[in-house]
Amino acid sequence: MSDAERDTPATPPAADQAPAEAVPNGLAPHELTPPASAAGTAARSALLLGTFTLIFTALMALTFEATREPIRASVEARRLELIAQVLPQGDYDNALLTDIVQLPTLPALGIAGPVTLHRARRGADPVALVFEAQAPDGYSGTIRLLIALRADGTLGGVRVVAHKETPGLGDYIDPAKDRAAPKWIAQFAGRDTAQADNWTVRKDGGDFAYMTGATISPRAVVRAAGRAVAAIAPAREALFGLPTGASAGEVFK
Amino acid sequence: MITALLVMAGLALVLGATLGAASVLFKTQGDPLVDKIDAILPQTQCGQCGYPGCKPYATAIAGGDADINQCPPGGDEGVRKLADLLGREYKPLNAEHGVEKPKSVALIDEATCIGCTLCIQACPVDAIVGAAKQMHTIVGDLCTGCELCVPPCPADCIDMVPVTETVESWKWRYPVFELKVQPATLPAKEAA
Amino acid sequence: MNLEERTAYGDIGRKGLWENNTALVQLLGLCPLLAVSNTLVNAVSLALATVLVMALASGAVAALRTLIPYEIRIPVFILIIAALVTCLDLAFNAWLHELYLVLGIFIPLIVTNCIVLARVEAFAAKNSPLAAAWDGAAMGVGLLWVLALLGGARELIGAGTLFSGIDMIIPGAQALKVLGDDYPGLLIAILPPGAFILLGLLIAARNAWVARAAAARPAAPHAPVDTASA
Amino acid sequence: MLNKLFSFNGGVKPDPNKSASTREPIARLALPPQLVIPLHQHIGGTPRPLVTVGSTVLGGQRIGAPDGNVSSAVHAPTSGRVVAIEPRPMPHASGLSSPAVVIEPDGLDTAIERELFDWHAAAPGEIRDFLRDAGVVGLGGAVFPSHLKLNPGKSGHTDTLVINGAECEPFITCDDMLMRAEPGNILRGALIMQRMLAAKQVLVALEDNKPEAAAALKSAARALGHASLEVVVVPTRYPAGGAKQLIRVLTGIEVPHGSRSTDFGVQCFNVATALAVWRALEHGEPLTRRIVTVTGNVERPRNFDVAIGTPISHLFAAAGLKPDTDKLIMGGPMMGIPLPNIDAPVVKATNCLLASSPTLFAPPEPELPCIRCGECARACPADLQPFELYWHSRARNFGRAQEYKLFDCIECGCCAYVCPSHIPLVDYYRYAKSEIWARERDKDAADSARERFEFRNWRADREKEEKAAKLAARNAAKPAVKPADGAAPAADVAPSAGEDPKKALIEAAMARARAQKEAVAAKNTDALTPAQQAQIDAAEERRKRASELSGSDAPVK
Amino acid sequence: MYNSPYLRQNTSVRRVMVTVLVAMLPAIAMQVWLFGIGLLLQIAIASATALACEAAMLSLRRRPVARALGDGSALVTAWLIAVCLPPLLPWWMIVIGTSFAIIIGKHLYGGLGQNPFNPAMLAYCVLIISFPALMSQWPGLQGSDAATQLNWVLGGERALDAVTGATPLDALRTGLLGNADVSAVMQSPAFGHVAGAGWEWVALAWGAGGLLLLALRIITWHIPAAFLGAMALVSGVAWLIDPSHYASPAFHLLAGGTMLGAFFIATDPVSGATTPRGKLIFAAGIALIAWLIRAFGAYPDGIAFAVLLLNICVPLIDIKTQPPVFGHKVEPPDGGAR
Repeated sequence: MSDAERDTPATPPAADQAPAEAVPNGLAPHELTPPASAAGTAARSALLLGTFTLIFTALMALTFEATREPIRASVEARRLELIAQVLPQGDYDNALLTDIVQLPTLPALGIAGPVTLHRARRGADPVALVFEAQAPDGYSGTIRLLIALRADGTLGGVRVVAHKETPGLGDYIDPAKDRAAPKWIAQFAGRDTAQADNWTVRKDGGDFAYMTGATISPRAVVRAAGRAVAAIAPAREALFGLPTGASAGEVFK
Repeated sequence: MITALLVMAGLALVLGATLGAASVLFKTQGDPLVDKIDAILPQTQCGQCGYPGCKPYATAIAGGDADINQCPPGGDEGVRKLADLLGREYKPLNAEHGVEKPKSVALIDEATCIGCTLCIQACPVDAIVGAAKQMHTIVGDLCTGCELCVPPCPADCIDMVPVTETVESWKWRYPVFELKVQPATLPAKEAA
Repeated sequence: MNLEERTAYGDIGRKGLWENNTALVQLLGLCPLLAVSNTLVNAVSLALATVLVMALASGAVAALRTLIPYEIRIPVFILIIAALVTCLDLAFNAWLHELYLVLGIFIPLIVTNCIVLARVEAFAAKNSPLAAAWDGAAMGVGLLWVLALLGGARELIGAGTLFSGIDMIIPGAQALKVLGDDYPGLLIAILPPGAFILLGLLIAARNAWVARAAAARPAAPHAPVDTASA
Repeated sequence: MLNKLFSFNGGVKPDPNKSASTREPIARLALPPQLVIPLHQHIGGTPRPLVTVGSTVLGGQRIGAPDGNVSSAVHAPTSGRVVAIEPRPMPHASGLSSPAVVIEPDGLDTAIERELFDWHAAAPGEIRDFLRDAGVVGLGGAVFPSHLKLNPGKSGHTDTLVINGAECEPFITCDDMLMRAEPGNILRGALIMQRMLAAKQVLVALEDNKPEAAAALKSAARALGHASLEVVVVPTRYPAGGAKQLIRVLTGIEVPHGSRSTDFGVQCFNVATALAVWRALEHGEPLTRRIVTVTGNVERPRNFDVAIGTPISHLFAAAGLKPDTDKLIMGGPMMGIPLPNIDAPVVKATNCLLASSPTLFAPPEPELPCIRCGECARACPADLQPFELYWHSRARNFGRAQEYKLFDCIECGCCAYVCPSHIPLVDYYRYAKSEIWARERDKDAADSARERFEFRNWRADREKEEKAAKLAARNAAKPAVKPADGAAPAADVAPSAGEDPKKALIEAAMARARAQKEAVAAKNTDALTPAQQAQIDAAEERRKRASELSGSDAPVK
Repeated sequence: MYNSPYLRQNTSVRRVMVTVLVAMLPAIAMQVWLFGIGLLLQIAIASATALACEAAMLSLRRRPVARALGDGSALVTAWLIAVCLPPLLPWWMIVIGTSFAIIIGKHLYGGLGQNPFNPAMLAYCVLIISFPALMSQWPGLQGSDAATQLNWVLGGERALDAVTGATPLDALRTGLLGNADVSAVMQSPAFGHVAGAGWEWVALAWGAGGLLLLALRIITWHIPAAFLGAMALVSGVAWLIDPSHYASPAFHLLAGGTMLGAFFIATDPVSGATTPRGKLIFAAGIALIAWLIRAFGAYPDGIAFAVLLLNICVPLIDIKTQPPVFGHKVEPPDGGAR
């Protein structure tokens, strides 16, 4: 009870205010304007609040300007770092983040709406395609994946970007939560994608490992990755050929 | 950036004007707190708190002029109730104002009373009857035990007699609880 | 600074760190406290941000207190706090981006942390800028040590490590595997229920401590220093 | 005819233990050397003593007059001498004393001349007064003055009169034996009551574990041949004899706490009360004796016909108290009260005296925490949640206890009887109830003190105002004098007097007071101007008058 | 000094608790017969831990240790914890769960009679949240010999793949997520007749123990009836709407912890509702939430979470369902004091 009361800032913590209904001690006393008229007080309040607002909004605006560039750099660095987990940064030398193609809505990717596909090149040679896909059938909801497909048809790697799997049970698909060594997700790296459509876990007759008692999450990841790769792999040469920023709708017709 | 500044300043002007006007238009009046405090005080009207009666003391507490631990007849329980009501920290009774005593009533030794009426004037609750040159009697049921009648008596004929238990006022005791439990007085609670 | 002032400052510090501790006594601002205390690094980072905001906001309000009319004090306080938090949020985003992503919404939420506004309203509005800044810092540090304890305990029990995620602040630094690689981890400690259970235990421990201390010296009521008028 | 019985929730079935005291018929107990007759034996005002120490009394003589209508008279059971009127220990759980008339019987047992009363011809109000003066109160244990209950109320009639012979507590058999001994007179008393209440039917109810009493009553009822009179046998279940539970069983009506059953068209009396009414009205006999069961840990358990005021030790001597007795109880084992003093007298409420030994009633096992199993709620005949009452009573959270209807608890003891944690639940309710009553007394006292204090302040203000007004009037009467005074001290207030007439008056009064003082102080100074002297004289004159007027200012020496 | 009533019924908390333990025996026997003796070892570990923790906490709190230990409540908690865990857990998990239940779940709230949450369910939730993988490994019906089971519980060897199987609820959930429909999942031989081979018999044994408790008046009919009724109703409605995605009421009644929950868990008087109407609401609420968790939640069975959720609501339920007091049956139950 008393805690709830204390939570309201209007009645501040008990110990150090002497009278409960503290009249403004140090605050500008309104006795200065003895018979306060509503209009007068309103005008004075409005002006003062306006002044304070201007000062502090200016402070915020200046900070915003000052941090704009560093923030942009940070966001970019973060994105590259994430991609580096499926495609080492040394493998390519182009501006990966700007070398993009818009994929149309593909059922195989599991994402409603267009998807941005990044293209990595070393000099003029195509190196890999990097794109996102989603597994809709995780144990508790969809699992977002980042996939790198190399130009030679092998898989660069798969990384779980976001998931809601049961902590301690199915969440080993996320390398940050996986206590095993090597990480479970590492078994995607370097795989040949020719049979990607049929990828599945060992329990279902495939050759992907899983942990006892938690089959659903790895099965979902493996199947989703396989489906996505199988859809993109045949079109990879065409995708590399498209101009930057183009829509890849024609390729998948 | 200029837009942001203008929007914020505009908002501030409107809000400031509203708040300023509201502070004048919706000023609250009256203080029901005094009555709530007065209801907790024991109404002995003894003045031990330093105020001429319970109501003035209640007003002083509400106004922040008096502390909550100045009422010996209200005792420890009274201080706790006041602390609860006001959300203040409990503190033990201030010994300067006296100590908690068992409830007693004044009794006039009728043989010695000279009928001076001084005690009648001192009694804050009209619990003494009598007239000039007549023997006075204290109505026991009305006496609050404030002791204000004792000092003025020139004949020293008023005694304070502790109230004894009768069959009617007898109370059943708190049952002996077998497992050691001391409810209600955890120091941690007071510190909070 | 004379002796009297010094005791007053000491009193402010003691209140903030122990007697009126935000997290253990006043139970204010528990939402971020419970949400981000899953690792030591997260907990300390958010707490440091809060300390900074509290000290600056209290100091700023105290410095401006004679200019602020009573009836618009709350919007002005909020404005000051919000401006400070916004700047801090932008700074985190720019220079501690990983941590910014982890702490997420909880940095902006410092604005609505009741403890900040509570101290500004209860203390800073009535005291000198120095005292107010000290009070804000003390209250913040009170929150900091509890958060650090809570975060450390949750991380240790839940994962057997300390300082995981330190690389977000000091690149290349490693987490300590205190309980070794084989420790299975009591996952509940890291999950939300663990925050409630451990905070409850901390509060209980403090109450037990206070009760014992009070029992040890029964008749020594220290004269309370009225910090409000210090 | 009553063809349907209802039921109440809860209740328990403890071992009745009634056979021991029903083997022998009721015995009339010889008079003790001293009778202690408490003046206050019933609910209501304490009677005033009508006798003085040293006076002689006759059997049936009134020794205590009822104090107001909610009270009842007290009588001497036999002839003798009043040796003391003083506080004596009472048969009460507190063991405290209360005023009593102590009579030494002279052994002659001379009765006072009975005033015979033609109740057939009397108005109901007269009958009620007669019963009040005959000291007839409820003998089932509540000792509520019976004349108050024999009033049909505003409606002028009652549906059902219940005569309660469902003596449900274990061990107690006084009503059982009385019903076996005097069934006819009980029923005659019931018919008188029926007439007074204008009741449509009379139900004499008793439990099915008293077949002899039931048979006796039934045959007596047949003999009387009243169609509206019926003997009803109800199932044995404690507390079926509680008035509210019995009314519920017979009529299906639930009388809530704080309401009178008359408002629901039902009135309930104990069988012994019915007999007492008949004796009072038919023979002019006041209530000076009653049947008391003496049982438990005694050699010869039985029922005694005892003069009220007989020391309890006398009864136990007659029944042969066993040496391992550890405790004496007045009443039954479920609701009885402990008797701290064996010399306390039998009063009108004493239905049973129970000697307890550790083997008969084992001391309770240590109290364990409540596990909220709900057994108590299932056993509660008042449909309460006893564990909640306990919870709040134990925490001294009396407001919440009252919200859970603490005062609907009849303290029947069913909850404590079934509690697997052995919690003395009823003790907590008794504690909470008496605390709440004490607080209410304190609060009423505080409220009245506040009122009187405020009235006194108001009166003081008024007196002050009146005095000021009087003085002002006097000032106004001699306006010319003041300026003429010249150097008189009153002159220095004149400049400020203009702005506020009231203020001016008060200040003038104060100034005069000052003047008086100075005048007194200056009394022996020499070299006064004539004007000053005149002023002083005037002041002295006023002072004298004032002190004569008020009287209260009289200097005390 | 003590006052009336001087007569006392021959009853005690200990007697109540021992009766509950006895009523658990049929189901324990059934589980041991079906899954091996691992459970007995678990009961022993849980009992020892519970008694040790109880004794330690009592002496820390300066209460009479022997008397409170003798009431048997710690043993009931220990046994309930042991029977709802998979029977091959490593010993330290049982120790963690049991000590959490006794120390934090019971004594930190004030000991017997004061705990707002069911201690056994607290232990279960702590364990399933902390160790979801281990908590979902149930031994297969074929069982294994005693020495192997001992080794699993006491030793570190945990190559369980060969012998463990999912519970029927788990299997159903996995199957449904794999886009199979209910009847296809049920075709699997492990499913027995209704709710999993063996599981049905365990559930029926719990039901038998529950009937014993009812017969001995340790519990009232309200909670089991409302629990099972609500479970049947809600699962039945869903099943009628879409039998390919929702299992039948018979399955839900006999699978997982339904019977155990209805007769032994939800009927815990300390943490449950106490008024008759309150008991109905309380138990129906548990059943509803448990079914929701089974059908849509992240864990295969939801009895434990549902019980804890409804435990929180008990004070509210009790206050709002106060039965009318004698003579006050026409008024609202909280219509003013006196």
